[in-house]
Amino acid sequence: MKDFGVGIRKIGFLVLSILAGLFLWQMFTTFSQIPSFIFPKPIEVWDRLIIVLQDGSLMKHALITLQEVLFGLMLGLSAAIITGYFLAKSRIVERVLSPYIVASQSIPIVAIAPLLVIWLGPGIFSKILTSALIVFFPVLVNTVVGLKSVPRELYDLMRSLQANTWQRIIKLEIPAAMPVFLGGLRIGATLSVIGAVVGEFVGADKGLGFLVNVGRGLYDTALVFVAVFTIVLLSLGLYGSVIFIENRLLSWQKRNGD
Amino acid sequence: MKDFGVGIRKIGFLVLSILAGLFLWQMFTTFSQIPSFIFPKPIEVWDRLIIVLQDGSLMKHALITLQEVLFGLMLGLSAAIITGYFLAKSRIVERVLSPYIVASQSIPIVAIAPLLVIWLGPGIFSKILTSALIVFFPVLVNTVVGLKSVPRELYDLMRSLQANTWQRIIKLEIPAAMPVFLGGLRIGATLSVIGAVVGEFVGADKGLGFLVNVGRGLYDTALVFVAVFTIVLLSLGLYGSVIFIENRLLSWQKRNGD
Amino acid sequence: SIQPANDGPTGELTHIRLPMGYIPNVQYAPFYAAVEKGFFEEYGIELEFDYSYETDGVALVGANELQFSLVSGEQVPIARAQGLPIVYVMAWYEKYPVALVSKTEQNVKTPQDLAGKRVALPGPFGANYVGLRALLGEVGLQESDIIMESVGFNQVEVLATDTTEVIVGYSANEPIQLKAQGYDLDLILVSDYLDLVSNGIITNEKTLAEDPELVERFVSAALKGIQFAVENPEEAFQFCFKYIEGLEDADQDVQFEVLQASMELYQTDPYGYSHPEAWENMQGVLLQMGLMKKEIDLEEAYTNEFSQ
Amino acid sequence: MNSANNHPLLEVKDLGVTFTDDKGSLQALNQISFSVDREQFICVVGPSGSGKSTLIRVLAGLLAPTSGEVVLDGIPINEPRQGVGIVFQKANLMPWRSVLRNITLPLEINHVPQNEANERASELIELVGLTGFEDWLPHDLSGGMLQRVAIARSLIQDPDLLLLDEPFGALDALTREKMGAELLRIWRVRKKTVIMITHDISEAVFLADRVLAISPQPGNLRLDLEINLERPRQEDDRFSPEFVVYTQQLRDAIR
Amino acid sequence: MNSANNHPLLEVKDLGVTFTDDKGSLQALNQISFSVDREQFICVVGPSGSGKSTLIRVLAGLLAPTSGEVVLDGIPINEPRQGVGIVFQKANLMPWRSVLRNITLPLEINHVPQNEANERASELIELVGLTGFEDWLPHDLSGGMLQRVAIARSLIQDPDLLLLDEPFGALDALTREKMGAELLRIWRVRKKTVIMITHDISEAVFLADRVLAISPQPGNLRLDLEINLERPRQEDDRFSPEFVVYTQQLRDAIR
Ligand SMILES: Nc1ncnc2c1ncn2[C@@H]1O[C@H](COP(=O)(O)OP(=O)(O)OP(=O)(O)O)[C@@H](O)[C@H]1O
Ligand SMILES: Nc1ncnc2c1ncn2[C@@H]1O[C@H](COP(=O)(O)OP(=O)(O)OP(=O)(O)O)[C@@H](O)[C@H]1O
Ligand SMILES: [Mg+2]
Ligand SMILES: [Mg+2]
Repeated sequence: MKDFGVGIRKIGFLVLSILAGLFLWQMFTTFSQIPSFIFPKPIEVWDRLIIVLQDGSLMKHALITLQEVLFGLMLGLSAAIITGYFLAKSRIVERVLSPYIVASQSIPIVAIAPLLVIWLGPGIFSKILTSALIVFFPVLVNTVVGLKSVPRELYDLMRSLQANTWQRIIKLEIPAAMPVFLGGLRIGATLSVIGAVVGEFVGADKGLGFLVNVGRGLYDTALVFVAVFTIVLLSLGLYGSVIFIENRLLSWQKRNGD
Repeated sequence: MKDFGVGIRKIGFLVLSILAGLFLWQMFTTFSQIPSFIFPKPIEVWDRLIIVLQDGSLMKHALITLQEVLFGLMLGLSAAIITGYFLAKSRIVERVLSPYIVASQSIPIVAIAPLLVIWLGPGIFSKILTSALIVFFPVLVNTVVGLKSVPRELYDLMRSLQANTWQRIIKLEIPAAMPVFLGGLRIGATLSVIGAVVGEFVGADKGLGFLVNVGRGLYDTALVFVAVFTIVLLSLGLYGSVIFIENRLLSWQKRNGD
Repeated sequence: SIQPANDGPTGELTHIRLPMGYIPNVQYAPFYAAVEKGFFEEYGIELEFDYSYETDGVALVGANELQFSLVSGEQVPIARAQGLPIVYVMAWYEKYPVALVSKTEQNVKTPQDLAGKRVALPGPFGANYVGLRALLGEVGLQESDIIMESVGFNQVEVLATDTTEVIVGYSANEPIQLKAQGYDLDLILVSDYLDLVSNGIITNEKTLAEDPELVERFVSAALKGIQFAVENPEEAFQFCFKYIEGLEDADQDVQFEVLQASMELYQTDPYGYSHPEAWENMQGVLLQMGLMKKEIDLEEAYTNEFSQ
Repeated sequence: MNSANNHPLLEVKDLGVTFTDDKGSLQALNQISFSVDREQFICVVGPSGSGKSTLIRVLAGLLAPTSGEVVLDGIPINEPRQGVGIVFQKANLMPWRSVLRNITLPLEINHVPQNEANERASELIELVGLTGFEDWLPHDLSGGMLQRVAIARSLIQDPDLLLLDEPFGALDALTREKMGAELLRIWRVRKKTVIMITHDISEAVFLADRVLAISPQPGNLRLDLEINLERPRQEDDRFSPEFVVYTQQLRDAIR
Repeated sequence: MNSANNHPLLEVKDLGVTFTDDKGSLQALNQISFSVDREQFICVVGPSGSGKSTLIRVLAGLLAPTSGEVVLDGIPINEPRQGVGIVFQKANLMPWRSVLRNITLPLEINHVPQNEANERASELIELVGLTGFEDWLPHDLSGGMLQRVAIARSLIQDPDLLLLDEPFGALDALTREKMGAELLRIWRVRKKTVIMITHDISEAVFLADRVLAISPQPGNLRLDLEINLERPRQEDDRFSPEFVVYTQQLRDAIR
């Protein structure tokens, strides 16, 4: 009962929060001088949404992007966790790899777009890669920070119990690093969407990023908004999933924080 | 003497790491089938670098971007720290604001580019904003996670000493949240550069992002590489500054971790 | 009609920010020349170039945030169909600039040869796509008869590395870059098969109604620049150096060729004039492609009032 | 707190604390009532988990009681008060501060100039036997040293009321005796009121004017025992018959 | 470790430990030598900061000595060994694990099926008096309860050698006596070897076959005192003259 009540309240806040946003938006479009092909009214976007929902095109593009995002997230996550582990453990690995990792973060995707297209083709892979690339860094950094925050005494405990590496990872490092790691995942999950969308901007003929491009090309700003909202929804969904995981895994910490 | 030795070794690693990179690059361009207007050789990039260094244009653009990045970083940081503080303290604020914050992260910049131009003009402000926007989220999340990791017992201590809010922040929360916060800053500093550059891609007539565009427009791939390397260097510089700060502020933790 | 002030600028100069739709490029030589030769100043205009995205220009002019923009022809009907009150007031290009480019060994000489080929373009939007579809439609092919690949603005690279077989690009740009790299190419020009409205200057209805004199001054200055460039290509090219970063260090022959190739597309007789049938064709193509849902009144979309 | 009047310094009336969470609730303290006069030295004993730390947290104003009331100097406590020094059961040091800076923290918060703070700290550092360790970080100290830092920190503001939660828990017998004697000296000279939790009944009897014995779950006040041994007390008093009787009484109370 | 032979179980030879960092170096232990026979109960006393915890860490194989050697069962120790149970000075619990899961951790690591593990744990939970708290998280426990969880954890693998670093530090007198008695019983019945640090000299004398006294900085072995009191010992033995003499000797040694 109690949990249920909390759930209702959470959803209440979300609805409130969305209604407030809609209200501000309506006010803004009503009173500002901005024409609706630059900033459409809620109702126009709603109408456009119904159309793309009915003809199934929104679903189609959203699923493509979702697919890119999920693969990108998985790829970026795995790479970040593995690299992060070795970075946290070895100074030498950290020193040699760091510059390249930072570099990989700051290379603008458009600058290497030709290479991506040549190597990965015009399909889904380049988008997965851009998504993975942007996920990688925050997760990596928080993996490292999280691992460094594991109390030394607990390492002693695990050593004294003759835990093997694997057990040390599973039973100590993962749970202890989890709060900070999940912070990284929150960031990464949100960024993964923008990564895939940016990949789609560079060149694609499907996906929500493409839909934004189409809308822009046709001066169909309502469509742009529909696509953007779907992108935001995707982000919120992923973010919500991470929060859900946090609530599950970090209940021991919650009690402390509240 | 000891510190000096460590410094030398660190630089040694960096140089080694860069040389290894250069070697791989040379090998790659020599043995792959990719024409050099797509992927130039190190020496071509070097020649191009000398030219833009001598005519001062690289410096000019780099300074513009640096300026955008610094302002963006400051703006994003301040916003993130302040918002993060309130999010960590108040459940209600967290629930109402979270969806908007996640949304703000996932809205593709190109989708709102015309609005940015209308509101901020075509100048430096829109780039500062894109930079700040991308810095905001990771710093925010790590601020919140960091603040939540402050031990409850130390809050009790500060309360019992009748510390006021400001003292609690300065003397407890800031130092205790620092390790995780600085992790966020590492991510944010790196992303700030890409944020400014992306802003420049969308529309600018100066800055390193613009220089990349110019290089691509002229199929002057060596120039693209020069610009990209400068971008990377900027990122590395910022990242290095954060590491420097970390080494200063977290020496108490280092001893623990090593 | 309005004459240039004889003794130079008298009053205040009108400041105009002109979105160019692309980064600084030699194809804009006429505009650079017009500024450098003082044509805009003669007409009381202080011109600032703005290299933001193309669609930004259309939207900003539509919103009356700006008065003028340089745009690609198909944008005008598309935007008007969405209710943007823009008007095309000056044709810069006569010929639609899009071409299909392939290496000679592919043996793509006519549009019919495209069937079954892999054709790369930035994506199913913009001038390249319109050009491709117009060409296919003209010779009775469907989009499904080719393998369309969306590669972003990387056509040169994918053709050079044989990642694709045919690319769609601007005749004054990609093919020239590729030739410069030593590739032998076949070109199919869209404009050889069909007249389509091409690049030009737009303004909005409000400006046209309230300040037609400004439009006339602006168009006159621009046209003077075009004319100057056509008559003095070398000199116009020289003006580019001031505006285009890195031009000194680029391959100048290639760049000059780019300029010459664009000039072949210019509307010269009369300057600034756009052909009504090109508008009809464009509207037909766009309707057929579904890029416009309803027909618009073309009379409102453009005017030849300012052509000379 | 310096107002000299004759009502007791601290009055605890029907104090009850219940912790509630999803698993149910636990009554940690039940109907505790006692009062403490100015300049008294009170020890609290009781088995582990009987609610001693909880009591200290309430007296410190860190935890609101579920029922009942605590009045300090005539004013009900609902937040931490000036003039109260606390030693927590865990040392509660800030890992990023050196021994010295941990000890001067309370002065820093009260804007005492650093020179003065350092001076006052160095006396206390000598008192707790940490001279030479001023610049060490908590990580590098032994368990007992950490506790001694915490004790020094609680004394630096010269508080009138000291709340000590097993301050000598991690100290060896000798240091413990020495610190106990020091505490007595400070208490006597500076006229402080002390409430100290200890798990050492003999220590409680040796130090206190009164010993409160708490029984576990829910924590009830089982015995409020006046210790009528003359002061200053000597080590040998531990073997006196009264001492043994007191000890035995307390043992029985918390059994 | 079950090989019955007559060399001592544990031999500590010229053990020295020095901590070095940028601020200089600190010699925590100096030339410590002693040996422990099978099934002996050894207590270690010494002032705070004398290096007792450091010694335990070396014996546990967690810290490499700077000089000298420690031989356990004929093999030099350089890493933690099977059959050794440790209680650290800090409870060292995992905050995300319940009392029960903290106690069963060692079994989990040794792949003991969960049923069996829970069974063995519930006996120990009763032993340490935490029945009913199985599902609680460390955050919600009192200081003494945490320590009792740590004690239960160290016993669950039925180790031959127990290394205890002030296991009863946070326990009240009664629980302390009860736990001490339990420990003695376990030691006797299960034939364990115990090395236990305590700051309570009387406790050391009461429990141990031998008490080692360490003096501080650098930690030297001052006294290696055999306690010849008959077993089983009674509470009253504490007041016997031998007891008082032993106590006095140890006091003097670490003064
Ligand atoms: N990691 C370390 N780095 C530097 N010095 C240390 C470290 N660990 C312990 N020391 C020092 O070694 C000495 C002995 O410490 P140890 O923890 O062994 O003392 P102890 O006898 O257990 O004291 P206590 O009874 O207070 O727990 C102390 O002076 C301590 O400061
Ligand atoms: N935050 C909390 N939430 C729930 N229960 C708590 C909390 N804090 C303490 N308790 C419970 O209250 C009871 C009393 O705890 P307290 O810490 O006051 O005991 P104590 O007398 O100080 O014991 P010890 O001598 O072991 O330190 C214990 O059963 C404990 O589990
Ligand atoms: Mg307690
Ligand atoms: Mg110790």
